[in-house]
Amino acid sequence: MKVQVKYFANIKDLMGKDTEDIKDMNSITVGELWLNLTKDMDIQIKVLYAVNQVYVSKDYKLNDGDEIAFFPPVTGG
Amino acid sequence: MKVQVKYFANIKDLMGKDTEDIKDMNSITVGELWLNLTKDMDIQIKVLYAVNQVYVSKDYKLNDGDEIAFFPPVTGG
Amino acid sequence: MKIEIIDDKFDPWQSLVDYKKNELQNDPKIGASSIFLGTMRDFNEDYDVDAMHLEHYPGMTEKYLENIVQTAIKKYKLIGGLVIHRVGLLEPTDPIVLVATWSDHRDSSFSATRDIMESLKSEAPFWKKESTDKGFRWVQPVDKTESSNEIQ
Amino acid sequence: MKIEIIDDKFDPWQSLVDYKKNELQNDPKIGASSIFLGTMRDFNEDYDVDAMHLEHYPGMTEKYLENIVQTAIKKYKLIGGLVIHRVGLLEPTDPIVLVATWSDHRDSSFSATRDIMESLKSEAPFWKKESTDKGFRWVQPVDKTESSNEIQ
Repeated sequence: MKVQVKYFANIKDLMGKDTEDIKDMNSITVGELWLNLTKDMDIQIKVLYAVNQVYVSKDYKLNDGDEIAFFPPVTGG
Repeated sequence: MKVQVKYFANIKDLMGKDTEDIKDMNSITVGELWLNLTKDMDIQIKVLYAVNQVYVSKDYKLNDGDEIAFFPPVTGG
Repeated sequence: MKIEIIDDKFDPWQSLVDYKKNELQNDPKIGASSIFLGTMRDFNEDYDVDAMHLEHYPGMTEKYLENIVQTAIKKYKLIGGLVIHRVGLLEPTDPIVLVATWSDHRDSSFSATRDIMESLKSEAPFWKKESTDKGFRWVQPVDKTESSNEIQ
Repeated sequence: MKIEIIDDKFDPWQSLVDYKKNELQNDPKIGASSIFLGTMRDFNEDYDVDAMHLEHYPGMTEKYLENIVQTAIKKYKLIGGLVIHRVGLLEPTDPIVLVATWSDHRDSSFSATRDIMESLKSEAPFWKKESTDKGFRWVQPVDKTESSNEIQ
Protein backbone atom coordinates (compact mmCIF):
# COMPACT_ATOMS: atom_id res chain seq x y z
CA MET A 1 0.00 0.00 0.00
CA LYS A 2 0.89 3.62 -0.46
CA VAL A 3 0.23 6.71 1.69
CA GLN A 4 0.96 10.42 1.57
CA VAL A 5 2.60 12.01 4.62
CA LYS A 6 2.49 15.71 5.53
CA TYR A 7 4.54 17.54 8.16
CA PHE A 8 3.79 20.88 9.75
CA ALA A 9 5.47 23.49 11.96
CA ASN A 10 8.45 22.25 14.01
CA ILE A 11 7.90 18.69 12.76
CA LYS A 12 8.36 19.97 9.22
CA ASP A 13 11.60 21.71 10.30
CA LEU A 14 12.75 18.48 11.93
CA MET A 15 12.01 16.29 8.93
CA GLY A 16 13.42 18.84 6.48
CA LYS A 17 10.42 18.50 4.16
CA ASP A 18 6.70 19.18 4.18
CA THR A 19 5.44 16.07 2.39
CA GLU A 20 6.52 12.65 1.16
CA ASP A 21 4.91 9.60 -0.44
CA ILE A 22 5.56 6.23 1.16
CA LYS A 23 5.20 3.17 -1.07
CA ASP A 24 5.35 -0.61 -0.61
CA MET A 25 4.35 -0.21 3.01
CA ASN A 26 2.88 -2.89 5.25
CA SER A 27 -0.40 -2.26 7.03
CA ILE A 28 0.67 -0.60 10.27
CA THR A 29 -0.66 1.93 12.75
CA VAL A 30 -0.02 5.66 12.45
CA GLY A 31 2.07 5.51 15.64
CA GLU A 32 4.25 2.75 14.17
CA LEU A 33 4.72 4.79 11.00
CA TRP A 34 5.88 7.78 13.08
CA LEU A 35 8.39 5.61 14.96
CA ASN A 36 9.70 4.22 11.66
CA LEU A 37 10.08 7.67 10.14
CA THR A 38 11.94 9.02 13.16
CA LYS A 39 13.87 5.93 14.25
CA ASP A 40 17.26 7.57 13.69
CA MET A 41 16.29 10.78 15.50
CA ASP A 42 16.26 11.80 19.13
CA ILE A 43 12.86 13.49 19.36
CA GLN A 44 11.56 15.02 22.58
CA ILE A 45 8.49 16.82 21.26
CA LYS A 46 4.77 16.22 21.31
CA VAL A 47 3.28 14.99 18.05
CA LEU A 48 -0.36 14.81 16.99
CA TYR A 49 -1.66 12.45 14.29
CA ALA A 50 -4.29 13.19 11.66
CA VAL A 51 -5.45 10.75 9.01
CA ASN A 52 -7.51 12.08 6.12
CA GLN A 53 -7.71 15.40 8.00
CA VAL A 54 -9.21 13.94 11.19
CA TYR A 55 -7.38 13.56 14.51
CA VAL A 56 -6.66 9.92 15.36
CA SER A 57 -4.88 8.10 18.18
CA LYS A 58 -1.55 6.34 17.64
CA ASP A 59 -3.34 2.99 17.30
CA TYR A 60 -5.20 4.03 14.16
CA LYS A 61 -4.58 1.43 11.45
CA LEU A 62 -3.56 2.95 8.11
CA ASN A 63 -5.21 2.14 4.80
CA ASP A 64 -4.05 2.41 1.22
CA GLY A 65 -4.30 5.97 -0.06
CA ASP A 66 -4.48 7.63 3.36
CA GLU A 67 -3.36 11.23 3.81
CA ILE A 68 -1.39 11.26 7.06
CA ALA A 69 -0.22 14.35 8.93
CA PHE A 70 2.20 14.79 11.82
CA PHE A 71 2.29 18.07 13.70
CA PRO A 72 2.75 19.59 17.15
CA PRO A 73 -0.08 20.85 19.41
CA VAL A 74 -1.89 23.68 17.67
CA THR A 75 -1.38 27.35 18.58
CA GLY A 76 -3.85 29.31 16.49
CA GLY A 77 -6.39 31.91 17.57
CA MET B 1 -36.73 68.86 56.30
CA LYS B 2 -37.16 68.92 52.55
CA VAL B 3 -36.46 66.31 49.86
CA GLN B 4 -36.75 65.98 46.10
CA VAL B 5 -38.57 62.94 44.70
CA LYS B 6 -38.17 61.52 41.19
CA TYR B 7 -40.34 58.90 39.47
CA PHE B 8 -39.41 56.78 36.46
CA ALA B 9 -41.07 54.45 33.97
CA ASN B 10 -44.40 52.93 35.06
CA ILE B 11 -44.09 54.60 38.49
CA LYS B 12 -43.96 57.96 36.72
CA ASP B 13 -47.10 57.01 34.74
CA LEU B 14 -48.79 55.98 37.97
CA MET B 15 -47.92 59.16 39.85
CA GLY B 16 -48.73 61.38 36.87
CA LYS B 17 -45.52 63.36 37.29
CA ASP B 18 -41.77 62.83 37.10
CA THR B 19 -40.65 64.89 40.08
CA GLU B 20 -41.91 66.70 43.16
CA ASP B 21 -40.47 68.51 46.17
CA ILE B 22 -41.68 67.49 49.59
CA LYS B 23 -41.37 70.06 52.39
CA ASP B 24 -41.98 70.16 56.14
CA MET B 25 -41.42 66.43 56.33
CA ASN B 26 -40.55 64.43 59.44
CA SER B 27 -37.48 62.22 59.42
CA ILE B 28 -38.78 58.92 58.07
CA THR B 29 -37.50 55.96 56.02
CA VAL B 30 -37.69 55.82 52.25
CA GLY B 31 -40.17 52.95 52.55
CA GLU B 32 -42.43 55.01 54.80
CA LEU B 33 -42.26 57.91 52.34
CA TRP B 34 -43.34 55.58 49.51
CA LEU B 35 -46.28 54.31 51.54
CA ASN B 36 -47.31 57.90 52.35
CA LEU B 37 -47.11 58.96 48.72
CA THR B 38 -49.20 56.01 47.52
CA LYS B 39 -51.57 55.56 50.46
CA ASP B 40 -54.67 56.27 48.35
CA MET B 41 -53.60 53.93 45.54
CA ASP B 42 -53.89 50.21 45.02
CA ILE B 43 -50.40 49.37 43.81
CA GLN B 44 -49.33 45.84 42.87
CA ILE B 45 -45.96 46.56 41.33
CA LYS B 46 -42.37 46.18 42.39
CA VAL B 47 -40.62 49.37 43.35
CA LEU B 48 -36.91 50.04 43.85
CA TYR B 49 -35.56 52.89 46.00
CA ALA B 50 -32.55 55.08 45.30
CA VAL B 51 -31.33 57.91 47.51
CA ASN B 52 -28.78 60.32 46.11
CA GLN B 53 -28.44 57.99 43.10
CA VAL B 54 -27.54 54.90 45.11
CA TYR B 55 -29.81 51.88 45.66
CA VAL B 56 -31.05 51.63 49.26
CA SER B 57 -33.37 49.32 51.18
CA LYS B 58 -36.78 50.47 52.40
CA ASP B 59 -35.34 51.05 55.90
CA TYR B 60 -32.98 53.78 54.73
CA LYS B 61 -33.55 56.88 56.87
CA LEU B 62 -33.94 60.07 54.85
CA ASN B 63 -32.00 63.27 55.44
CA ASP B 64 -32.65 66.88 54.58
CA GLY B 65 -31.84 67.62 50.94
CA ASP B 66 -31.91 64.00 49.77
CA GLU B 67 -32.69 63.17 46.13
CA ILE B 68 -35.03 60.20 46.26
CA ALA B 69 -36.08 58.06 43.31
CA PHE B 70 -38.80 55.42 42.93
CA PHE B 71 -38.74 53.14 39.91
CA PRO B 72 -39.45 49.57 38.77
CA PRO B 73 -36.81 46.87 38.17
CA VAL B 74 -34.49 48.00 35.40
CA THR B 75 -34.72 46.64 31.85
CA GLY B 76 -31.79 48.16 29.96
CA GLY B 77 -29.15 46.46 27.84
CA MET C 1 -12.55 53.76 30.22
CA LYS C 2 -15.37 55.48 28.40
CA ILE C 3 -19.09 55.54 29.20
CA GLU C 4 -21.56 57.13 26.82
CA ILE C 5 -25.32 57.58 27.01
CA ILE C 6 -26.47 58.62 23.57
CA ASP C 7 -29.88 59.59 22.22
CA ASP C 8 -29.06 59.24 18.54
CA LYS C 9 -28.44 56.13 16.50
CA PHE C 10 -24.76 55.15 16.75
CA ASP C 11 -22.32 53.09 14.69
CA PRO C 12 -20.83 50.54 17.09
CA TRP C 13 -17.92 49.61 14.81
CA GLN C 14 -16.85 53.19 14.25
CA SER C 15 -17.07 53.76 18.01
CA LEU C 16 -14.77 50.77 18.59
CA VAL C 17 -12.23 51.95 16.04
CA ASP C 18 -12.27 55.49 17.47
CA TYR C 19 -11.88 54.34 21.07
CA LYS C 20 -9.09 51.91 20.26
CA LYS C 21 -7.25 54.51 18.19
CA ASN C 22 -7.79 57.60 20.33
CA GLU C 23 -7.92 56.22 23.87
CA LEU C 24 -5.87 53.05 23.55
CA GLN C 25 -3.47 54.33 20.85
CA ASN C 26 -3.79 50.89 19.18
CA ASP C 27 -1.72 49.54 22.08
CA PRO C 28 0.33 46.52 20.83
CA LYS C 29 -0.04 44.92 24.29
CA ILE C 30 -3.67 44.19 23.36
CA GLY C 31 -4.16 40.55 22.40
CA ALA C 32 -7.88 40.19 22.94
CA SER C 33 -11.02 42.25 22.45
CA SER C 34 -14.40 40.98 23.51
CA ILE C 35 -17.44 42.84 22.30
CA PHE C 36 -21.13 42.53 22.96
CA LEU C 37 -23.74 44.34 20.90
CA GLY C 38 -27.40 44.36 21.87
CA THR C 39 -29.74 45.31 19.04
CA MET C 40 -33.47 45.97 18.95
CA ARG C 41 -35.62 43.05 17.85
CA ASP C 42 -38.95 43.39 16.09
CA PHE C 43 -40.55 40.99 18.56
CA ASN C 44 -40.61 40.29 22.29
CA GLU C 45 -42.37 37.27 23.72
CA ASP C 46 -45.70 37.20 21.85
CA TYR C 47 -45.64 40.78 20.62
CA ASP C 48 -44.61 42.39 17.35
CA VAL C 49 -42.63 45.48 18.23
CA ASP C 50 -42.32 48.43 15.86
CA ALA C 51 -40.63 50.97 18.12
CA MET C 52 -39.18 51.29 21.59
CA HIS C 53 -38.55 54.16 23.97
CA LEU C 54 -35.62 53.87 26.34
CA GLU C 55 -35.82 55.96 29.49
CA HIS C 56 -33.01 56.38 32.01
CA TYR C 57 -32.12 58.17 35.24
CA PRO C 58 -29.52 60.76 34.21
CA GLY C 59 -26.67 60.90 36.68
CA MET C 60 -27.39 57.62 38.44
CA THR C 61 -27.01 55.69 35.18
CA GLU C 62 -23.55 57.10 34.45
CA LYS C 63 -22.50 56.57 38.07
CA TYR C 64 -23.45 52.89 38.02
CA LEU C 65 -21.99 52.23 34.58
CA GLU C 66 -18.69 53.83 35.57
CA ASN C 67 -18.58 51.78 38.73
CA ILE C 68 -19.40 48.56 36.86
CA VAL C 69 -16.67 49.12 34.25
CA GLN C 70 -14.12 50.28 36.85
CA THR C 71 -14.77 47.12 38.87
CA ALA C 72 -14.18 44.95 35.80
CA ILE C 73 -11.00 46.85 34.87
CA LYS C 74 -9.54 46.19 38.31
CA LYS C 75 -10.72 42.60 38.59
CA TYR C 76 -9.50 41.56 35.14
CA LYS C 77 -6.58 43.99 34.73
CA LEU C 78 -8.09 45.32 31.51
CA ILE C 79 -6.28 47.63 29.10
CA GLY C 80 -9.56 49.35 28.17
CA GLY C 81 -13.32 49.32 28.62
CA LEU C 82 -16.10 50.99 26.65
CA VAL C 83 -19.86 51.10 27.19
CA ILE C 84 -22.27 52.95 24.92
CA HIS C 85 -26.00 52.82 25.71
CA ARG C 86 -28.73 54.27 23.59
CA VAL C 87 -31.72 56.14 25.02
CA GLY C 88 -34.74 57.76 23.39
CA LEU C 89 -36.77 56.40 20.49
CA LEU C 90 -35.41 53.28 18.73
CA GLU C 91 -36.43 51.24 15.71
CA PRO C 92 -35.88 47.53 15.10
CA THR C 93 -32.24 46.63 14.24
CA ASP C 94 -30.95 49.78 16.02
CA PRO C 95 -27.98 49.19 18.34
CA ILE C 96 -29.07 49.45 22.00
CA VAL C 97 -25.91 48.71 23.92
CA LEU C 98 -22.25 48.16 23.09
CA VAL C 99 -19.89 46.71 25.68
CA ALA C 100 -16.23 46.20 24.77
CA THR C 101 -13.15 45.31 26.76
CA TRP C 102 -9.50 44.98 25.75
CA SER C 103 -6.88 42.87 27.50
CA ASP C 104 -3.69 40.95 26.90
CA HIS C 105 -5.28 37.47 26.99
CA ARG C 106 -8.72 36.22 26.01
CA ASP C 107 -9.92 34.89 29.37
CA SER C 108 -10.02 38.30 30.98
CA SER C 109 -11.76 40.14 28.16
CA PHE C 110 -14.36 37.38 27.69
CA SER C 111 -15.21 37.36 31.40
CA ALA C 112 -15.10 41.13 31.77
CA THR C 113 -17.51 41.83 28.91
CA ARG C 114 -19.92 39.23 30.24
CA ASP C 115 -19.71 40.58 33.81
CA ILE C 116 -20.30 44.14 32.63
CA MET C 117 -23.39 43.13 30.64
CA GLU C 118 -24.89 41.16 33.53
CA SER C 119 -24.29 44.01 35.98
CA LEU C 120 -25.65 46.55 33.51
CA LYS C 121 -28.83 44.48 33.03
CA SER C 122 -29.45 44.18 36.77
CA GLU C 123 -28.23 47.56 38.09
CA ALA C 124 -28.15 50.35 35.51
CA PRO C 125 -31.37 52.40 35.67
CA PHE C 126 -32.77 52.06 32.15
CA TRP C 127 -36.36 51.17 31.27
CA LYS C 128 -37.78 50.02 27.97
CA LYS C 129 -41.27 50.85 26.74
CA GLU C 130 -42.35 49.04 23.61
CA SER C 131 -44.82 50.05 20.96
CA THR C 132 -46.41 46.72 19.97
CA ASP C 133 -49.26 45.38 17.87
CA LYS C 134 -51.20 45.22 21.16
CA GLY C 135 -50.37 48.75 22.32
CA PHE C 136 -47.67 50.28 24.50
CA ARG C 137 -46.13 48.26 27.31
CA TRP C 138 -43.30 48.63 29.78
CA VAL C 139 -40.91 45.73 29.35
CA GLN C 140 -40.74 43.41 32.35
CA PRO C 141 -37.41 42.01 33.52
CA VAL C 142 -36.95 38.41 32.37
CA ASP C 143 -35.08 37.22 35.42
CA LYS C 144 -37.53 36.52 38.25
CA THR C 145 -34.70 36.48 40.78
CA GLU C 146 -33.74 40.05 39.85
CA SER C 147 -32.67 42.14 42.79
CA SER C 148 -35.45 44.25 44.26
CA ASN C 149 -35.85 45.94 47.56
CA GLU C 150 -39.44 44.95 48.07
CA ILE C 151 -42.41 43.41 46.39
CA GLN C 152 -45.53 45.46 47.01
CA MET D 1 -22.24 30.42 8.63
CA LYS D 2 -19.05 31.66 7.06
CA ILE D 3 -15.47 30.45 7.54
CA GLU D 4 -12.58 32.31 6.01
CA ILE D 5 -8.84 31.65 6.05
CA ILE D 6 -7.17 34.77 4.77
CA ASP D 7 -3.52 35.60 4.06
CA ASP D 8 -3.93 39.37 3.86
CA LYS D 9 -4.61 41.86 6.58
CA PHE D 10 -8.38 42.15 7.12
CA ASP D 11 -10.76 44.72 8.61
CA PRO D 12 -12.82 42.86 11.23
CA TRP D 13 -15.50 45.55 11.51
CA GLN D 14 -16.08 45.73 7.76
CA SER D 15 -16.28 41.93 7.69
CA LEU D 16 -18.94 42.02 10.42
CA VAL D 17 -21.00 44.65 8.64
CA ASP D 18 -20.75 42.76 5.34
CA TYR D 19 -21.72 39.40 6.84
CA LYS D 20 -24.63 40.83 8.80
CA LYS D 21 -25.91 42.71 5.76
CA ASN D 22 -25.29 40.13 3.03
CA GLU D 23 -25.76 36.82 4.82
CA LEU D 24 -28.10 37.77 7.67
CA GLN D 25 -29.98 40.53 5.78
CA ASN D 26 -29.84 42.59 9.01
CA ASP D 27 -32.39 40.15 10.43
CA PRO D 28 -34.58 42.01 13.00
CA LYS D 29 -34.83 38.79 15.03
CA ILE D 30 -31.22 39.41 16.11
CA GLY D 31 -31.02 40.78 19.62
CA ALA D 32 -27.45 39.89 20.52
CA SER D 33 -24.06 39.78 18.81
CA SER D 34 -21.00 38.53 20.62
CA ILE D 35 -17.65 39.13 19.02
CA PHE D 36 -14.11 38.15 19.87
CA LEU D 37 -11.09 39.62 18.15
CA GLY D 38 -7.60 38.27 18.70
CA THR D 39 -4.82 40.66 17.72
CA MET D 40 -1.08 40.26 17.51
CA ARG D 41 0.84 41.51 20.53
CA ASP D 42 4.40 42.83 20.40
CA PHE D 43 5.38 40.54 23.27
CA ASN D 44 4.91 36.95 24.40
CA GLU D 45 6.11 35.76 27.76
CA ASP D 46 9.63 37.25 28.05
CA TYR D 47 10.12 37.99 24.35
CA ASP D 48 9.69 41.09 22.25
CA VAL D 49 7.98 40.03 19.06
CA ASP D 50 8.30 42.01 15.83
CA ALA D 51 6.62 39.62 13.39
CA MET D 52 4.80 36.32 13.32
CA HIS D 53 4.20 33.66 10.72
CA LEU D 54 0.99 31.68 10.91
CA GLU D 55 1.03 28.27 9.27
CA HIS D 56 -2.02 26.04 8.80
CA TYR D 57 -3.10 22.73 7.33
CA PRO D 58 -5.26 23.66 4.32
CA GLY D 59 -8.34 21.51 4.14
CA MET D 60 -8.23 20.16 7.67
CA THR D 61 -8.39 23.67 9.13
CA GLU D 62 -11.55 24.57 7.21
CA LYS D 63 -13.11 21.20 8.03
CA TYR D 64 -12.56 21.64 11.77
CA LEU D 65 -13.65 25.28 11.82
CA GLU D 66 -16.85 24.44 9.95
CA ASN D 67 -17.58 21.63 12.35
CA ILE D 68 -16.90 23.82 15.39
CA VAL D 69 -19.19 26.60 14.18
CA GLN D 70 -21.90 24.18 13.04
CA THR D 71 -21.87 22.53 16.46
CA ALA D 72 -22.30 25.91 18.17
CA ILE D 73 -25.12 26.93 15.79
CA LYS D 74 -27.06 23.78 16.66
CA LYS D 75 -26.34 23.86 20.38
CA TYR D 76 -27.22 27.52 20.85
CA LYS D 77 -29.79 27.94 18.03
CA LEU D 78 -27.74 30.75 16.53
CA ILE D 79 -28.97 33.00 13.73
CA GLY D 80 -25.44 33.32 12.33
CA GLY D 81 -21.79 32.50 12.88
CA LEU D 82 -18.61 33.91 11.35
CA VAL D 83 -14.95 32.94 11.77
CA ILE D 84 -12.09 34.67 9.97
CA HIS D 85 -8.54 33.50 10.67
CA ARG D 86 -5.41 35.10 9.33
CA VAL D 87 -2.44 33.10 8.03
CA GLY D 88 0.93 34.15 6.61
CA LEU D 89 3.13 36.97 7.85
CA LEU D 90 1.67 39.27 10.53
CA GLU D 91 2.82 42.42 12.30
CA PRO D 92 1.95 43.58 15.83
CA THR D 93 -1.63 44.94 16.15
CA ASP D 94 -2.78 42.91 13.10
CA PRO D 95 -6.06 41.03 13.60
CA ILE D 96 -5.40 37.28 13.92
CA VAL D 97 -8.86 35.83 14.48
CA LEU D 98 -12.42 37.11 14.46
CA VAL D 99 -15.24 35.03 15.92
CA ALA D 100 -18.78 36.39 15.86
CA THR D 101 -22.17 34.88 16.59
CA TRP D 102 -25.68 36.31 16.34
CA SER D 103 -28.71 35.16 18.29
CA ASP D 104 -32.00 36.35 19.73
CA HIS D 105 -30.83 36.56 23.36
CA ARG D 106 -27.46 37.32 24.90
CA ASP D 107 -26.82 34.05 26.75
CA SER D 108 -26.56 32.00 23.60
CA SER D 109 -24.27 34.35 21.67
CA PHE D 110 -21.97 34.89 24.66
CA SER D 111 -21.58 31.15 25.23
CA ALA D 112 -21.32 30.29 21.54
CA THR D 113 -18.51 32.76 20.81
CA ARG D 114 -16.59 31.54 23.84
CA ASP D 115 -17.09 27.86 22.92
CA ILE D 116 -15.97 28.47 19.34
CA MET D 117 -12.78 30.25 20.48
CA GLU D 118 -11.89 27.49 22.95
CA SER D 119 -12.47 24.75 20.36
CA LEU D 120 -10.54 26.70 17.74
CA LYS D 121 -7.58 27.09 20.11
CA SER D 122 -7.46 23.39 20.93
CA GLU D 123 -8.46 21.78 17.62
CA ALA D 124 -7.90 23.93 14.56
CA PRO D 125 -4.52 23.15 12.96
CA PHE D 126 -2.74 26.52 13.04
CA TRP D 127 0.80 27.10 14.26
CA LYS D 128 2.49 30.36 15.17
CA LYS D 129 6.17 31.07 14.65
CA GLU D 130 7.43 34.29 16.17
CA SER D 131 10.31 36.49 15.16
CA THR D 132 11.63 37.74 18.52
CA ASP D 133 14.56 39.67 19.93
CA LYS D 134 16.04 36.24 20.72
CA GLY D 135 15.45 34.71 17.28
CA PHE D 136 12.68 32.66 15.71
CA ARG D 137 10.60 30.34 17.86
CA TRP D 138 7.55 28.16 17.43
CA VAL D 139 4.92 29.23 19.94
CA GLN D 140 4.14 26.63 22.58
CA PRO D 141 0.55 26.02 23.68
CA VAL D 142 -0.18 27.71 27.01
CA ASP D 143 -2.54 25.07 28.30
CA LYS D 144 -0.56 22.10 29.66
CA THR D 145 -3.68 19.94 29.61
CA GLU D 146 -4.14 20.51 25.88
CA SER D 147 -5.34 17.41 24.06
CA SER D 148 -2.55 15.39 22.51
CA ASN D 149 -2.35 11.87 21.27
CA GLU D 150 0.99 11.09 22.78
CA ILE D 151 3.92 12.67 24.49
CA GLN D 152 7.16 11.45 22.98
